[in-house]
Amino acid sequence: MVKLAEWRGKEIFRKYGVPLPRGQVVRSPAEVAGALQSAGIPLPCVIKAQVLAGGRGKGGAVRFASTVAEAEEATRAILALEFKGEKVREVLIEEKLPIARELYVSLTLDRSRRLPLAMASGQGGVEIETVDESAITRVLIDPFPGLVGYERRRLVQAFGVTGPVAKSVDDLLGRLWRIFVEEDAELVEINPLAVVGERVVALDAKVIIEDDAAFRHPEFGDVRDDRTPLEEIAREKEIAFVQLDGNIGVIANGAGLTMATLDVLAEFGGKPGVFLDLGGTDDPKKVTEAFLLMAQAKPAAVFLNIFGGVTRCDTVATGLVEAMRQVPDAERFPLVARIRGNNEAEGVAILRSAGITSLSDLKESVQAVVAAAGGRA
Amino acid sequence: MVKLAEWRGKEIFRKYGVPLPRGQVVRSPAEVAGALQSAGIPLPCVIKAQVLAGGRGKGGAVRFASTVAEAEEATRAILALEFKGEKVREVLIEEKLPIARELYVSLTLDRSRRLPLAMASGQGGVEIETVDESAITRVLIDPFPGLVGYERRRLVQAFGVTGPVAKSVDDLLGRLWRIFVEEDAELVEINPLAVVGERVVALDAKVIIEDDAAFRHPEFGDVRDDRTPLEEIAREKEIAFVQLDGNIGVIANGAGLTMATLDVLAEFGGKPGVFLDLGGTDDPKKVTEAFLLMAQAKPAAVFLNIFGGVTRCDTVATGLVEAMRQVPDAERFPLVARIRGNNEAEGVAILRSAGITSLSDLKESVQAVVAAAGGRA
Amino acid sequence: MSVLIDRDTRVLVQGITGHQGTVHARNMKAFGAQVVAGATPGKGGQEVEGVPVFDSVEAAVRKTDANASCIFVPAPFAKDAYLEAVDAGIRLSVIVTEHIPFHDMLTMYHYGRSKGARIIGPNCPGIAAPGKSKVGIIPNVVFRPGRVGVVSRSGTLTYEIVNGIKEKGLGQSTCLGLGGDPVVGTSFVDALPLFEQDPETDLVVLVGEIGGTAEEDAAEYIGRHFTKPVVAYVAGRSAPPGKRMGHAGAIIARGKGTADSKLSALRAVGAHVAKFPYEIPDLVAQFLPKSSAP
Amino acid sequence: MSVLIDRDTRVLVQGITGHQGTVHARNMKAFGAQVVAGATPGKGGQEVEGVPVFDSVEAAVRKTDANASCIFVPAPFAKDAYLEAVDAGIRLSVIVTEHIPFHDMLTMYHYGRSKGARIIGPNCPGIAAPGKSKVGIIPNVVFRPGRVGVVSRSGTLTYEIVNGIKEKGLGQSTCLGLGGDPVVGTSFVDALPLFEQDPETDLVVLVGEIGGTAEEDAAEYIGRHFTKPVVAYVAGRSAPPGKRMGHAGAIIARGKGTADSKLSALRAVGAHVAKFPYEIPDLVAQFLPKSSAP
Repeated sequence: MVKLAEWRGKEIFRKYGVPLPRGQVVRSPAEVAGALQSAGIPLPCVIKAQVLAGGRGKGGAVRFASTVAEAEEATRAILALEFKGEKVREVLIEEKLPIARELYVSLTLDRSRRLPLAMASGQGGVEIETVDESAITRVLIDPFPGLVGYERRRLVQAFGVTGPVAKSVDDLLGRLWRIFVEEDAELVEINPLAVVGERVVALDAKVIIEDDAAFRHPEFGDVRDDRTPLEEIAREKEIAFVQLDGNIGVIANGAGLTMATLDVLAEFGGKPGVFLDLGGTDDPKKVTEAFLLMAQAKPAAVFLNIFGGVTRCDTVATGLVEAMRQVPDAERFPLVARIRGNNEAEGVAILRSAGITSLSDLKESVQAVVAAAGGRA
Repeated sequence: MVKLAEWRGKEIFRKYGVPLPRGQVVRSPAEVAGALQSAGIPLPCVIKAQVLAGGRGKGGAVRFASTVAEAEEATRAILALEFKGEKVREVLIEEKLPIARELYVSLTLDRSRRLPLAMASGQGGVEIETVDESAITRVLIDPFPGLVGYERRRLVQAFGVTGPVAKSVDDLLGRLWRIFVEEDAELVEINPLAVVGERVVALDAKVIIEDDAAFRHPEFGDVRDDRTPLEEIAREKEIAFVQLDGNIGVIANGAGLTMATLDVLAEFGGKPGVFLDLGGTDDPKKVTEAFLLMAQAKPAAVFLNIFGGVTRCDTVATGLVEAMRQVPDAERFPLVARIRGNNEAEGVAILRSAGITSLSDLKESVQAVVAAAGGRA
Repeated sequence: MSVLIDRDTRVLVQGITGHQGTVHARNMKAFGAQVVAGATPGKGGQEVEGVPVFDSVEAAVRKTDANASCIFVPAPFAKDAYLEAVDAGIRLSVIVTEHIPFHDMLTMYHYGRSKGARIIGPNCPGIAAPGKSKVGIIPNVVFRPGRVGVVSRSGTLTYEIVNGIKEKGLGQSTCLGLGGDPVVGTSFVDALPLFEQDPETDLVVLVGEIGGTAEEDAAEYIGRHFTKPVVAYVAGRSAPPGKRMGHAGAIIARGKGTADSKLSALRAVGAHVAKFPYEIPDLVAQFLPKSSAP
Repeated sequence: MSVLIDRDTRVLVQGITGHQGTVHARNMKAFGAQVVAGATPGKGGQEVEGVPVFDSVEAAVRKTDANASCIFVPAPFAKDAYLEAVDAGIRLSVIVTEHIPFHDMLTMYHYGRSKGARIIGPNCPGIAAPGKSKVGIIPNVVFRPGRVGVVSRSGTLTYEIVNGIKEKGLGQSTCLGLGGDPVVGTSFVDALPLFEQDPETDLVVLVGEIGGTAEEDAAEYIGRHFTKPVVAYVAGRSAPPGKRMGHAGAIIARGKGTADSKLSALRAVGAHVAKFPYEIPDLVAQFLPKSSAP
């Protein structure tokens, strides 16, 4: 997922003509006065931390200011925040608009129906998960011909607006649809969408670009998202790598097998700390690379669970042994392996000759790694 | 049809990133030197009359110039031309490129299949109608999902190009497809499409925007097209009006009936001068307006053929009598009417009381109007 | 059985609150059609000509079981109206509206087709089956029940021809006006099989015009598959190339679409070609199988 | 009859000249599949693993009557490869390629469906019917002909499970790997009716994972229509919300897609739920109807 911060989402909105409050991003209090002037932002204004986590309003990450000095002070305070573990690097300053009503609208994917899904609710400004189902209108959209007029009318009706406001919503929906398709979004959400006079304005912007479509959108290449530094490195190396709360690293091949391994581990009292899916790789270099990455996460112990179907057990074993040779002392971890399938005997022999524990029963192996991690904790 | 002159077609091409020679439009020789400089057009250059008719090369409407003075002289000469009845108002000056090959490509509609049709040929630079069928590749395109990669490959293969030139063609095709769809074109044609070094460049541009989609493209509202001044007025009044070579004006209701009336007229020795289809109108004012327009075409005689189905004969008759009252003496013409169907008796009575000949047999009426026109010729 | 519609057809009028929609809803009812609903966004709850109006096609279909629609919605909104009808389950739509961009029509046609829906039109007079039903705007007075099928690209010219058949003492099974646009939902080759299969049709009058190759395609179909006599007429013999003659589709473009090409193709497969429209009733009388009821 | 493929299936490998394409063309042949053609633009005329390569799918189909394709083309070009296959008349495609943008997949799915074509995948191991044919990459060695159907969203986990069934002395009818993406061409509810109708399948192993509602949808279908015993497993019980667990589709989003929800839905309709993957072979042995051949 390429989750865009509000200001970047709004840059896209601007490109597609979605109505926005006047605003500008700043990265230090010194930029505030200039930003207010150059973007023509009247006072009072709103100052918002540009973080990916929700709940900014209640969390003190959104402030209001009536003077330039107040705006500078609010910016300074927000830039000093660490909001839900995320450092605030940018602040968005925007005009404070007279809001008549707050609405909700989003476009996302309905996986079961394999269709884009539009959701609209007259109850905006709160998390949509907390809104009663009866207050949400859902419209499934056929990719061909796209979001058509009568479907937009149904969404407009969900808001209970008429006249020029209805026209403004109808126009907005067409623009959101284009964003969803042309920017390869998996989510385009405006919450709240504010009724201001005779039109609607996007007060917030939540846009997630699909990871797999990132190759079509090099302009988002620098988006850091909410990945950890190691996850970021893994992403560049195209390794499926997720950091979790526990202390045991799990390496397996295939997403399903890796998840299943985590489940077994958890069941026997282990605490998974890293999910690392080797995928279908057969390349010892790739295996080595994955292990070195795992070492950097400093797990208390690592469990390797390989089923050699397409993959060959011996090449995985070779890569593993090479990796263990390269791992710095400080990052060493106890390792339990279970490799089965293709060239299993050769693989097991390679591991054993390098002094690596190799068991064939999953339950036994898991118990061994839990013990190893506990012994070190 | 909104037929765009080459330079306007190329403005669209530029907007969509289709590679073009450097060039600029001028409307007087005095602008030439400035245009060469501001558009960075090197010498020698090409000077082309901006007219809608084809065959400019052979017709002296395209010239070459090696100096600024020659370019000015060529511009002066071309602006003085009347090319196939069309006054030259604009001249396009372009760089002269080193052309390796000339290709042909177009997008249009296949009416029978109800699908967009791409045509490509390695034999560009001549009228496509003169190219042997075996040298033309045709690809029908499904509007959903649009012109896809393997179809573009088939078109590229038609040109027999490879490597970077093939890539350049592939890229171009995607852009032409977007133009065809987004600009509501009924024709997008490049002839010749020139191979210049490792890329292709559109030397000419023929773009026709569909009339019925003009409401989505106000930017082409000022395009005069190749309509006569009266046809232009008719278009504004939304009357189907076509000027022909003969001297008898035909007014009927419905395109099919009007055409059929023309056919009968021609068969009995008449020469149709105006095709005027009243359409389904019931409004005497509209009828009056149509007749006044007809009068301006100064026909030798006019034949009115109405079948009142949805339309009422009496309202048409009323409109006609009012029109005849308003027509200036200088524009008066002998009139033969045949009105049948809905309220026929009332209509005929109105006409007769105004002294207008009204017959019910088509053949007889046609013979009467041919005689009337001949008597005056 | 007539072609496409019959006594059970339940007609929804899209755009019923406009002038044209209202007038023709009334005419359809007068012809005997079951006009069960109208639809105009924002006008739900009204009644027009005794017909209930709904805000959406979905509501109209849900409440009235409408199974065919007649569209009078202005061109810029016609695409949307049609897609709404298809999504609501309507599988037959007559689109009277003129000037729909053909790019819109491509979307409408292919989307509808993927759902098994059929369009008659656009820019067409629609369908009339005398004594049974009518979806469209063909004048009621020209008809008389009988055994002659009529399929045409024209409007008024068709009315006159149908009227001529009536004046000859004959009648029509179904009259189908396909519309004058370059892209139509149902062309001659789509319509002819319906007449071939219709036991109430003994002869078909085909009225073509210049532009495109619909008549040539029809001729090919007739030569291969059509067993009933065909009387054909093509308007536009005297039309010059490159000019649109009233209909968006009536244009000879780049040498294609001439009347001569169409007429010779039709003659070659045994169609009885009328030189003038007023000859059609005589040809019909001459070639209508003698077993046909009057 | 196995599910979707049989001895007569004529396989085209799209992207056969790449490493993966070549390796798996060989493996499919070794499994007994009729691999009749390969396609790679610009590589027509070559041979790979004794299989003729064509420049276009159209040429491959014309020359070899291929009727199924296996796609190894890289993600940015996979959409095009699939559309080419559909337009050439292929009605079954296994898409192995990972990382296809779901917007592309929406186009592929709906376009294919409008032409009556089916996708297995993307990001999937494909289909194997031991003793008959294979389209995809599931390792040959894990199989043994038998009467257990397997349908799964996973790859390697499925191989291990299938292998476990073999080690238990049982065999498989058809194994169907649906793929780990959020949008798949064939989901559990699409696949289950095929197993229900397959006379060679006596029990189905369903292997799900977190993300989406495919397992819940499957449970609803099973409760209403499925008559054979089901052994089910769902991976990802311990996965945290909001994280993609290796598969693009394996994510708990906004409270939806948890393993608990899936497991309880499956349990409620009588599926025999395995807590760990290694329990599956035992459950299969326990619930496989006794009449089943070994």
